[in-house]
Amino acid sequence: MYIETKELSKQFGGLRAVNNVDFSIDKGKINAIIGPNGAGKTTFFNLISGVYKPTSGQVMFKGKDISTLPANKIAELGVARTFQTTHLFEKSNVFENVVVGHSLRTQSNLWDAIFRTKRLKQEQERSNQKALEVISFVGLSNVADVPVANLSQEEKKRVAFALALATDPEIIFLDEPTAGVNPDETEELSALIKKMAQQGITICLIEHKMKMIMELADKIMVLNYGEKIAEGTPNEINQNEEVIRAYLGGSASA
Amino acid sequence: MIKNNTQKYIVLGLLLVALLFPLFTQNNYYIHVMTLSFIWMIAVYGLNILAGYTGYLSLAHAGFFAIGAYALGLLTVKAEVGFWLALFLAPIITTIIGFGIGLIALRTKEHFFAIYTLCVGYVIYLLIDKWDSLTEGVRGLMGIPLPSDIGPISFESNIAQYYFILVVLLFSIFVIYRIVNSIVGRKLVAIRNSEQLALSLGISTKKNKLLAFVLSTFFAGLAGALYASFIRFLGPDIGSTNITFDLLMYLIVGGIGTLSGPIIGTLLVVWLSQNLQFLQDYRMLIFGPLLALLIIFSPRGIVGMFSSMKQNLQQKRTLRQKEQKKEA
Amino acid sequence: IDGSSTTNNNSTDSSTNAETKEKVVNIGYTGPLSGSAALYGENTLNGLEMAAEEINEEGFEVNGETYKLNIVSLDDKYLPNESASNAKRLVQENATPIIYAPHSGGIAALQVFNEQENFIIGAYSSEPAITEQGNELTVRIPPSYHGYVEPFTKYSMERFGEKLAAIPPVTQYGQDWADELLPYWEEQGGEVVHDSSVDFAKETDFYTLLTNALESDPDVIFLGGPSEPTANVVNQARQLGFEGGFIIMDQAKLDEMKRITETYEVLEGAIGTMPLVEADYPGVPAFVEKYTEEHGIEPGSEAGFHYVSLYIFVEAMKAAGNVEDATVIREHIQAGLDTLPEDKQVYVIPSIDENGGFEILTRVSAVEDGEIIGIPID
Amino acid sequence: MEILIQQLFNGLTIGSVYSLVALGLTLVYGILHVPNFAHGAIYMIGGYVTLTMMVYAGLSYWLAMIISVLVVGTLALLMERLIFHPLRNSISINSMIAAIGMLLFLEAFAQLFWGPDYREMPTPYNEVVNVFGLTFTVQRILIVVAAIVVMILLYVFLKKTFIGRTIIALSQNREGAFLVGINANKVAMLTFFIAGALAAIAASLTSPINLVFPGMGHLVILKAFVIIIIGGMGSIPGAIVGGYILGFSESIGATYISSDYKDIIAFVLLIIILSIKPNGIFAKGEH
Amino acid sequence: MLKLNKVTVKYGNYAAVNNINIQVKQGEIVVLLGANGAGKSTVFHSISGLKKTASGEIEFEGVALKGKSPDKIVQAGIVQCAEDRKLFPRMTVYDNLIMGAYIHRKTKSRIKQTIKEVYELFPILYEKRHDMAGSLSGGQQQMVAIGRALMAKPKLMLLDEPSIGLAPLIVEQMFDSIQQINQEGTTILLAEQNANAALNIADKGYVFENGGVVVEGSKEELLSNEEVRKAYIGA
Ligand SMILES: Nc1ncnc2c1ncn2[C@@H]1O[C@H](COP(=O)(O)OP(=O)(O)OP(=O)(O)O)[C@@H](O)[C@H]1O
Ligand SMILES: Nc1ncnc2c1ncn2[C@@H]1O[C@H](COP(=O)(O)OP(=O)(O)OP(=O)(O)O)[C@@H](O)[C@H]1O
Ligand SMILES: CC(C)C[C@H](N)C(=O)O
Ligand SMILES: [Mg+2]
Ligand SMILES: [Mg+2]
Repeated sequence: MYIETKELSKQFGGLRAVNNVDFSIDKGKINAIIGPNGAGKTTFFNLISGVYKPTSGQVMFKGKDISTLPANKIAELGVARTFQTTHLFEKSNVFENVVVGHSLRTQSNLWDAIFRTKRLKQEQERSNQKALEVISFVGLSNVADVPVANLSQEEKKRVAFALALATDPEIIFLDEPTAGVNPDETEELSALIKKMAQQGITICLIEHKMKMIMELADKIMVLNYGEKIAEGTPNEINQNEEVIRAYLGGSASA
Repeated sequence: MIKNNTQKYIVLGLLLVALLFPLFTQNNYYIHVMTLSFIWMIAVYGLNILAGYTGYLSLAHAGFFAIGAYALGLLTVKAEVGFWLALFLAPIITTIIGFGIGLIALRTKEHFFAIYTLCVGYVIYLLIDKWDSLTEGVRGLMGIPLPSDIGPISFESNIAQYYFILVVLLFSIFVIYRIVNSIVGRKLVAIRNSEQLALSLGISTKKNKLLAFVLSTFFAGLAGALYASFIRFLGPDIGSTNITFDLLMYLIVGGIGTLSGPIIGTLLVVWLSQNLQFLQDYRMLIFGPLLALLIIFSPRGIVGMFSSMKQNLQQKRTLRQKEQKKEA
Repeated sequence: IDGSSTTNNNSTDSSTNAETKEKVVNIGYTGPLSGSAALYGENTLNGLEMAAEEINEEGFEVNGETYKLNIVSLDDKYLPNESASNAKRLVQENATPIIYAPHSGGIAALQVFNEQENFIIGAYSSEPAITEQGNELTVRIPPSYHGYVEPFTKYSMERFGEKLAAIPPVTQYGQDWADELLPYWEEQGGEVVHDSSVDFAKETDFYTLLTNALESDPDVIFLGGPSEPTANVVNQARQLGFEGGFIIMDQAKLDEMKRITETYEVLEGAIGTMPLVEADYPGVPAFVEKYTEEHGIEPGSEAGFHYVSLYIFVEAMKAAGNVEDATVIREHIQAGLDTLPEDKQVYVIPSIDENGGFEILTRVSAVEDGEIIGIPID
Repeated sequence: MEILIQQLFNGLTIGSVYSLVALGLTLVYGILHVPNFAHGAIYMIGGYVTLTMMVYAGLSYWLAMIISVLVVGTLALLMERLIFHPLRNSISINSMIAAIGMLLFLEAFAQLFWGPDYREMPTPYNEVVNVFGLTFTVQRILIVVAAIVVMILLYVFLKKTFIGRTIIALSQNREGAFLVGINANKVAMLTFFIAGALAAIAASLTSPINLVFPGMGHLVILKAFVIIIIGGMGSIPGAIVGGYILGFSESIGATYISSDYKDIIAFVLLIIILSIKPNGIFAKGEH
Repeated sequence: MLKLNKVTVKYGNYAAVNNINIQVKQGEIVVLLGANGAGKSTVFHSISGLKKTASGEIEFEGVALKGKSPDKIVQAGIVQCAEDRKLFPRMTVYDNLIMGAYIHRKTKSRIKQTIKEVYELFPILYEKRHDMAGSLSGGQQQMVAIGRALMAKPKLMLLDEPSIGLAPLIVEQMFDSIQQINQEGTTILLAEQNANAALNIADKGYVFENGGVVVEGSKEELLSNEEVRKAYIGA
């Protein structure tokens, strides 16, 4: 098992936002999580990426319990994520944003900084290379020095991908990566996600765009009121009565 | 990337002027005020690392300044440690105390952090004030020695002190310049921009915030120690919140989070307030509104004013690029 | 750079007043003119300015030349580093041979360089360390408080009893006073039943403090600080039912306190320094009248001391035949004290001690039956 | 026992004043997002205006207080318009520096206009009352009662009226407030007016047992900061509860711990609270 | 009812909206389509007064909106549900909704009725009415934003991508209720990426590109336009 949650739960006051969820993510695949609004999808991501500590249950990564690790340590292990509301360093430009993404793979400390050691220079060079590389990977080379605040929604989504990629992740969690993006560009972003998967990066994403999920996902989990109500291939999910009732409604195939 | 170069030239230009300044004036008073300004600048740079680059506003800065000052004062006066050793130890002592405080203080965020440190600063001030068996309390600590001679170099004269402190300032700016323009500096800025995002990118916000905090206390302590050796008398007031506000004012007026802001802001405000002395009772009546106006009309500080001109240019480029993209 | 040579160079330019061909001696002042100590600062400066005005009516003659005084005052917000900057400026730009500084921090900061730059510090502070440093050019103006402890103790103990509650202000002055008074009180067979302090810069209400102090049922309360809040404490003590006496540290003045308490009845049994207005020094009546006319309020000792000290410095300049060289002026202070006209003696100061402190005859007074009466000192 | 009751009453008196000042501060905090350091100076001006109205215009205590409320409220409102409004889009530390500028200005103004000396404010309620071994003046009862009445009125206003809620809404999202049809600018001015009025009331109530002088604002303002943090920034009940917590802990602390370190209590209390609960005791979750 | 005449809006020097004309008639549903960054939100902001126009006129019911502050525009009957929601995070869901009815604060009974309608549309909001808006999930917050705009009972409602982050089932319901609100007399200007659903309920549409209108026409015209189908409907 690559990433696995065991009876994972999170309580907010009187509300069980995530309730006893067992789920496993397959390496190298595209996994998806769907479910009604407030089902607990984002909370589930937050538990895995270390933003929240579980109330009970565990998160295992490659057989190791990471439930209590802080977010930055989890990122260091190779687990990257994006946020539901696009979250970037608004005042910096694209390059400056992305170059920070690689800093977790650097060792330079204060000493290196003050004395401009060889290590620092090398690492800085490497970070810059990495940044340029992922910027070109997500297709933003031509706006590399534009402040993020001036970008469109879709470009910002791409920056968010680039930021996550710059951390050299093994797995990326994407929270509604195409929300507010038009169909045309949604397809381009889907292609980008596929491209990431082809590079060997495991993907786990939340989306409400069923058409895209059906095309992309190898495996889908459905949450409702914090509980897992279904799990399976797109086809299985598409036909699941409970899922249709709780989530998809009549437009399931749209 | 390009931005830093202009900043660098501003800094270098100003420092050149500072280097030559004594050659053009024999006025002891000018030299004195300039020397004192240099000391404030060092402290302001410390504040800038934390408030400007990391986004945490510490209102205990004068407290750490005072710790550095009293460390030097007490070491030389009461423990009779040699000046240079004391000057070396004072910032280190400040840093150690800063580390301890930072460890707890940094659990809080934003305004909570500001007020938390306000209280810490106040407690430091009260401790200096009340612990008179150690600090001499309100009576003040007298008889702090000048820097002792190094070989043929003596620090008796104003000019010698001026250059001595200028050199320390140069050293501080150099160190800060290097830190800010390195991976470490980038991490700090990332924390300022969004702590949550920084964390999700694997940046240990805890560690880096603490680093920034400790660095800021180091420079506060260093400045404090220099202050002690320059004024050679210490009273508890040096740790009061008013001093923190002064330092903050220098920083904001100059331009927070910029490399040349601390120099420009300090010079401007210090000389402004000196030159308003002739107004006597009306001084603060004028100075207060002037300060407010300065902030209103130049909300990003003097340095910010210049860089917004440049941003206009940048924006034009963005426009061009967008058009190019659409054509492609 | 040699500090004194600069001073001399400049003094020739700035001390000549081109229009009237009169010469001007600048007297420096650095003190708190804004912020929380502004009242104190203004009082001290008022005394100086009044003396200067009077002196300037005629001018004064040194070596056959007539001089006038010009007070150059700068605000230091009570901060030593500002005092130092101000003093540098005063010496540099105004060539002041004397700089007044009314707080120990500022004085200490000036002592770092006053000998080198050759100016006298007109030190208004009761802090003994100021004169113990061996600074040659420091003149301490106010008296030491040693003289009060004995008569205050004797009077209060005899009239009210042996239980003392001490609530001096947290200032150094207050603490020094307490350090002197409390052991003496106990030596005389008294008992200190409560010992704490009050911080006028931070306290919002004194009920809490007084409730605790009165819990131990004292006969006498020792307190002090600026007159008005001190009076407020007295008021509240009476409200809470205290009927004993008060020992009032010399910083507060009974007459000023009466402005707050409205009657002397509330202050019954209070012993303190003789209010300047009530004192029988020869210069007092004229000074009080004139000051009251100008400022609409009776003068306190700060104004009085500054007033008289400026006259003394002028006398010293005359005796020295020099208005520039601080060292020479300092050497002639005793001569100045000796020639000070009687009608200017707002305080009688016979001598200056070897450390540079004025030696003053202290006067004590108490409130009895709603009136101020002088208490003789043995 | 008796002393405990007396001290509780003393704590209640001080706590009432703290709460009133902290309330104004916490309201304005919502708009500036930094503590308004000029609030202490506004409080001080409140004291002076009441005093001037009584002593020079010969008005009665209550009439003087009403005028003070209007004058100081307007002063605060003007400050919003002229200083803080132009700064609403820049970083919040700027407002803090501007506030410090205003503080310097107002103190210098008071010193120049009214002189640096301590003034006494007469009160018609000076009788001393003794009940159940408790001693106080009528003025002190007045402080407590008036403070509580004002606080209840304010609470009802903020929570139960639309205008009141707009103040809260504005503090959380200025553009959002515009989008539901609130004139954010007017509400900001109103908020400053109320804050100024509260400060004027607090100053007018306490001055008779204290004194009026240019630095009087310092006494309460730092503690008011502590209170709004303890009570949760921008929280109305928090400011009230915090004010009383501090009032009581000071009077009780002075009695049973040490009166010399009484001023430190507030600060140490806060340091302890924040060390344990970094977001204040009244912190609420949100993302 | 609403007329935009040669409107240009700039961020600094960059014209995000350039010289556009739009007309919305009483009772219509009008859709704005366009790629990301085409300028739709900018148009909304300029109508609701949050962003000043650089040139051109905006007219509502024959009155020019120029220089009016956003609150005046709301009082005139235009309410915007913004893309980034602009909720009051530390107020409860209930209070957020109530604030939406700020301009009707004098008629308490009507407010009660409207809030009931909102709860019917989004039952989850009723469950969450005592929770802080900031603690809700992304989709739930979107519901509060729509609900808050509904509370104002506007003459003209500006909906900026209301379906963002909503589950498919809810999206369906939401479009139904937009239609229903429209039938009750509210004119609607809607920006959507979900072009198919949006056009289905619309009378008319405008397609934006690079800050300008490139295609405009009735629902039928747009649905049959090859380019539009390809780019926005993805069929
Ligand atoms: N910090 C919090 N405090 C209290 N309740 C919370 C908090 N975070 C989330 N919740 C609640 O937990 C539930 C799950 O929220 P979550 O954000 O995980 O939903 P989601 O599945 O991502 O929904 P959406 O599709 O709308 O984004 C919601 O009912 C929400 O109100
Ligand atoms: N605050 C801003 N400062 C500078 N440029 C901005 C700002 N807001 C938007 N822009 C730019 O203006 C253009 C139009 O943006 P707008 O948000 O109106 O587009 P949109 O059509 O609503 O896109 P989306 O579908 O992504 O919401 C974009 O290029 C964007 O980058
Ligand atoms: C009473 C005064 C002589 C004391 C003076 N305030 C000082 O600073 O010491
Ligand atoms: Mg979510
Ligand atoms: Mg948009």
